[in-house]
Amino acid sequence: MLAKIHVTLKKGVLDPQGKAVHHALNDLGYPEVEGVQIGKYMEIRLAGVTSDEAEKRVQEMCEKLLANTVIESYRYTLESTE
Amino acid sequence: MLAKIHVTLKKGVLDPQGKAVHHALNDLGYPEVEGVQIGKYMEIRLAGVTSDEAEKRVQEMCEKLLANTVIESYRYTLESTE
Amino acid sequence: MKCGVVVFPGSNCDHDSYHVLKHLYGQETHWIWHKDQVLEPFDLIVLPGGFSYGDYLRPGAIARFSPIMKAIIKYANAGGRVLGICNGFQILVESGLLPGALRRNASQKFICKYVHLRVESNQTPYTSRCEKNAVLKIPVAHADGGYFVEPETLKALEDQDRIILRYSDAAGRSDATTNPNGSVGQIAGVANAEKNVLGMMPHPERCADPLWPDRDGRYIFDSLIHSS
Amino acid sequence: MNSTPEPPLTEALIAEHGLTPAEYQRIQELLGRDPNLTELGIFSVMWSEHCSYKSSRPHLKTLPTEGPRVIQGPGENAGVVDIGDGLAVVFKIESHNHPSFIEPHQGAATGVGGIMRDIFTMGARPLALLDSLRFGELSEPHTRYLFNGVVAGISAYGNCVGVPTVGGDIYFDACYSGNILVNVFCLGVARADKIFLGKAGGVGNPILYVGAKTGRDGIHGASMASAEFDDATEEKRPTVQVGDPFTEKLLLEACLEIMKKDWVVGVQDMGAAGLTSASFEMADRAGLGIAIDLDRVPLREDGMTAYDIMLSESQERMVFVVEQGREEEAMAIFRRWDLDTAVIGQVTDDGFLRASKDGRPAINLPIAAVVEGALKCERPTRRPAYLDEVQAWTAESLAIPDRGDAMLKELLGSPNIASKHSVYEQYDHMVRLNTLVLPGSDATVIRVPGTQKALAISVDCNSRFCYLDPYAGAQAAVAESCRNVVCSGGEPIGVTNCLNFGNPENPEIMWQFEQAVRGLGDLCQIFDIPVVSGNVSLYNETKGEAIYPTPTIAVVGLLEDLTRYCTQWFKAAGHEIGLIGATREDLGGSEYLKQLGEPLRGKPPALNPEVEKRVQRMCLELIREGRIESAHDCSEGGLAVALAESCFSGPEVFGAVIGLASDVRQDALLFGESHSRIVISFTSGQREEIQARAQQSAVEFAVLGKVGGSRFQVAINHQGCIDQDIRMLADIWKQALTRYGKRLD
Ligand SMILES: Nc1ncnc2c1ncn2[C@@H]1O[C@H](COP(=O)(O)OP(=O)(O)O)[C@@H](O)[C@H]1O
Ligand SMILES: [Mg+2]
Repeated sequence: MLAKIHVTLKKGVLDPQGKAVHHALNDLGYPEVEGVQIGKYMEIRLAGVTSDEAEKRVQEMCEKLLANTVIESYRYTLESTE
Repeated sequence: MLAKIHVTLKKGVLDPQGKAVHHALNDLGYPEVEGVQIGKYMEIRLAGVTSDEAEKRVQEMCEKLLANTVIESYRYTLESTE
Repeated sequence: MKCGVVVFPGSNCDHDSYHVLKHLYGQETHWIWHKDQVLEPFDLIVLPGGFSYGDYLRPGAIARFSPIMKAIIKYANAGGRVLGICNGFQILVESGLLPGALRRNASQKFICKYVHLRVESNQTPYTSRCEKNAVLKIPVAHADGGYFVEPETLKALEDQDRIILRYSDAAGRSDATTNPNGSVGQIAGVANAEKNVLGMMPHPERCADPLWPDRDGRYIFDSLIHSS
Repeated sequence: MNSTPEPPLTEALIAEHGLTPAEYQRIQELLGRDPNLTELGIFSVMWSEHCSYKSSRPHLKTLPTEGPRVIQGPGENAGVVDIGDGLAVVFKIESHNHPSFIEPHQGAATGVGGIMRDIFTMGARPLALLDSLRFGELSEPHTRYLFNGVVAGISAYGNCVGVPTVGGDIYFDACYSGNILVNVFCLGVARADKIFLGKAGGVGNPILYVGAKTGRDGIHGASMASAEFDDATEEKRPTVQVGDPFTEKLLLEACLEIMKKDWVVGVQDMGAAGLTSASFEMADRAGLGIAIDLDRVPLREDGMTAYDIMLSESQERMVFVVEQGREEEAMAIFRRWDLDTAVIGQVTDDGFLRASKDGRPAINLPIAAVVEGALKCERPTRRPAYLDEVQAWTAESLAIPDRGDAMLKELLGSPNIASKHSVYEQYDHMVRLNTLVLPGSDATVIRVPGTQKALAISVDCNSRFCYLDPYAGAQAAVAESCRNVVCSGGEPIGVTNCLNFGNPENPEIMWQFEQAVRGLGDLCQIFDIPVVSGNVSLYNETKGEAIYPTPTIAVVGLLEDLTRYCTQWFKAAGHEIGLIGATREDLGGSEYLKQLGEPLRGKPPALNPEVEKRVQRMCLELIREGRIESAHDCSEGGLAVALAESCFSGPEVFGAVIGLASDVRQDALLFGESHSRIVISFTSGQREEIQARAQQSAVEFAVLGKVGGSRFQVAINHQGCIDQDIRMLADIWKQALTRYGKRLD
């Protein structure tokens, strides 16, 4: 099983990194860039769990460790790797 | 137009952060986790460019700035935001 | 020697390099503002440590596109001396003046402490005053100091005597246990093929003041000044 | 843009703003009308404990704040003390406790950012940061999460701005498990005649905004910091502010650049309660008014209301007042540093804060009424019931162990005593080339750039002592902090403090507070050191469980000659070891009792201020005359731990052979925490002179033994009681905290 997880900043939370990259792109000659948001992307390989279990446990991992839910939100998808 | 960009480590490049998260998850009671890879996820809003142009320019941004192609690879998709 | 210290937004060891060159070594030293486009002639340009552009995205990634960098790359390619310390090293690899990449420390943490370095080559203007295999005690202070290169490139670096400094212990032994950050081959400093560009993670400018108990950083600056 | 109609000011809404019915009535009286929602929000933050100091102010007034060196005492962004050569040091300590509990990384990071702005708003370049941290026991996983997060946050922010974090202290105790403490100290140096104040002077002068854009961060952060935690804390989470140290660095450089001009009239950072407190305080200090056009404030998000803009706690923002006609010049400097900037208003003469939004009036408040109108609160005090019982305990009931080896190892491996290198190595403590003595000695020593002077700085507070006797505990904190500074060669010249306590509405907590402030004030008076700045953090309490009273003290000391500093570690085999000061039977509140699993009780060690003064004076003179090689004060873990630390905390490890002669019970002699004691080492040639000095100073002094060998050996009255391999002891001490850290990785 492969979990693909996106962790992004919640709306309204300052994204200094996105801001810096936005400016850099504008300066580099990409005036069309109007906004940049930077988050994390994780792939987690899981073995020996059913997809229902995986569903529940990946959500738990996100809550507990992978996302800082005070300022970040997350979403994920599960894929079979058979 | 919205570009969704994934930047991940190339195969064969060690991912200490992924390894650290992998261990942490195992310790937290998730023995089913067999591997973790951590990358970046970026969303870039573009205005006033056609999708063909965007295609070309986003690729350029990735090559130049967003990914360090010595160690990272990237992929992206473009979505219309109308 | 006419020296220039580049100030990027977020540079914070710029003053330290400036102080050492100008006040401790009495060299003519100038600030170079990152937004400048033309470069006067210099004998040495220092890309200082710090967090240019907050180290956002990747350390050095944005600074590498500062207006002044075009001129510096040209200057380096024409044989001009460029010393990149810490963040400066990161900028050098991002700009392609040096091979490889600097990655997050294996510990995932920032690390600030004195380490030992073994001088692998003294055939550079930066280490000419060191014995080969001499051990220097110089501090590191970085979160992203894990040097990475592909095995083929590593081989080429070794063959061309371009690995200048390796992390070691006080006796000069260098192995995984003396590696503070996960660098391949414990590499702490590398040079370009012509040896006019050096990138190093440790901070020689932090231990060059005679007032300090440790002053091995002087070997680097002494070398530079005597080979100019 | 059409503004949404305001909700009616119901009782519930007023209560949600932390205002009592009496306070609301007071507002109505002061205004002669009902406030609108934005105005209510303004009163709410300005009258919160955090901004108004309503519980603490009457007590703080008793502190000694004056002295020949004092340029600026409490009341401004930070205190200012003259150090000669036309220079002054600017310093303050501040808490960021509640935000750090909710989000440790960002909470601690923005704490660092805030205190640095307090220093550079006064025109000083920040030279050093110190952090004083308190957590629950490391055996709790959540504590390890908070600990790692806080340290990472401080590291991320301070390192990026390029201000070295050179010291601090850390304790772990169950009393902090629901209320961690993150107190950050910052010190800067400025020209004594170029100190900037937070004053909006000169009617008609423009008000400039500079820094990051305003977002909806931390709205109501200041009132959150003044409310006890409860189960609803979770819901308060979105108020967390995120810091951007990169912008702070730009702001720092831009501010110092513009402050070289002679047309800057006043400057204030937007800290807690953001634009609200900045504008009210600046106008109040000048006795003038301010008019603001909120439509000009650079915003990060769409649809922000006057309420949002006034109460936002977005970080890395400042307000400048400059002379009329200089606004373009000022903004050009800010833009060169890529900062957002705008003229958002001007100074007026009517004593009102008026602001408009979308072209319509949004705020119209008399400044003095808001700043000084809060109901005085004379909180009742009552001596806590627990005191008699805990103080009645004596060590008589305690069995004395045969030997000290096992306990020494336990103490060296206890997180409160173990080496903190795994923490301070995450901080850049060397950047800018001023750190003469790196963290790891009693106090850090910082060179004053461009001079032959240096500063020694230490933060301290043993809150176990404060729980047992807040008066004595606060005195002990000042004495220990001064002692650390003295052991490093510094002469104390100023104090700042951060008073962390529980809920002041509880008379027993208020009693602790009052006692601690008295203790602090009395000792500073006797020592003749002014308190020049400080901060109060109340409501450190969860579900009725308050932290131990924790009056954290930071002392700044001056070294006229920077080469005359001293470190705590032994320098060479063969040097003699001595102890200045007397050891008594002081086991109450000790780390030793904690290791034995005893509850916290007993009387804390008694402090005799006159003896303490003589001990410190003697030590300082010996250092200045270059007569001693090392000096280390005895604190947690007592004499045995101090001796062991002197053996192995430096670059080299030495053994020692020690012989004690005393009739104090063995465990108290080894591990008791009597004050006013300093372990020194010296060459044999100095012995007689040191003995003579002790006699002249009326201070006890004993030669204890010699540095050397590979073992740590202690005999009491010729009876061996500790004999261990010194490298093994060093290892325990060096690895203990790292091991805990790893458990989370
Ligand atoms: N939170 C911290 N941050 C940085 N340095 C710290 C911290 N805690 C302790 N240190 C450093 O570790 C050393 C020992 O600290 P501590 O045990 O508190 O000393 P003392 O008991 O003499 O006050 C000091 O140099 C101190 O500055
Ligand atoms: Mg001490």
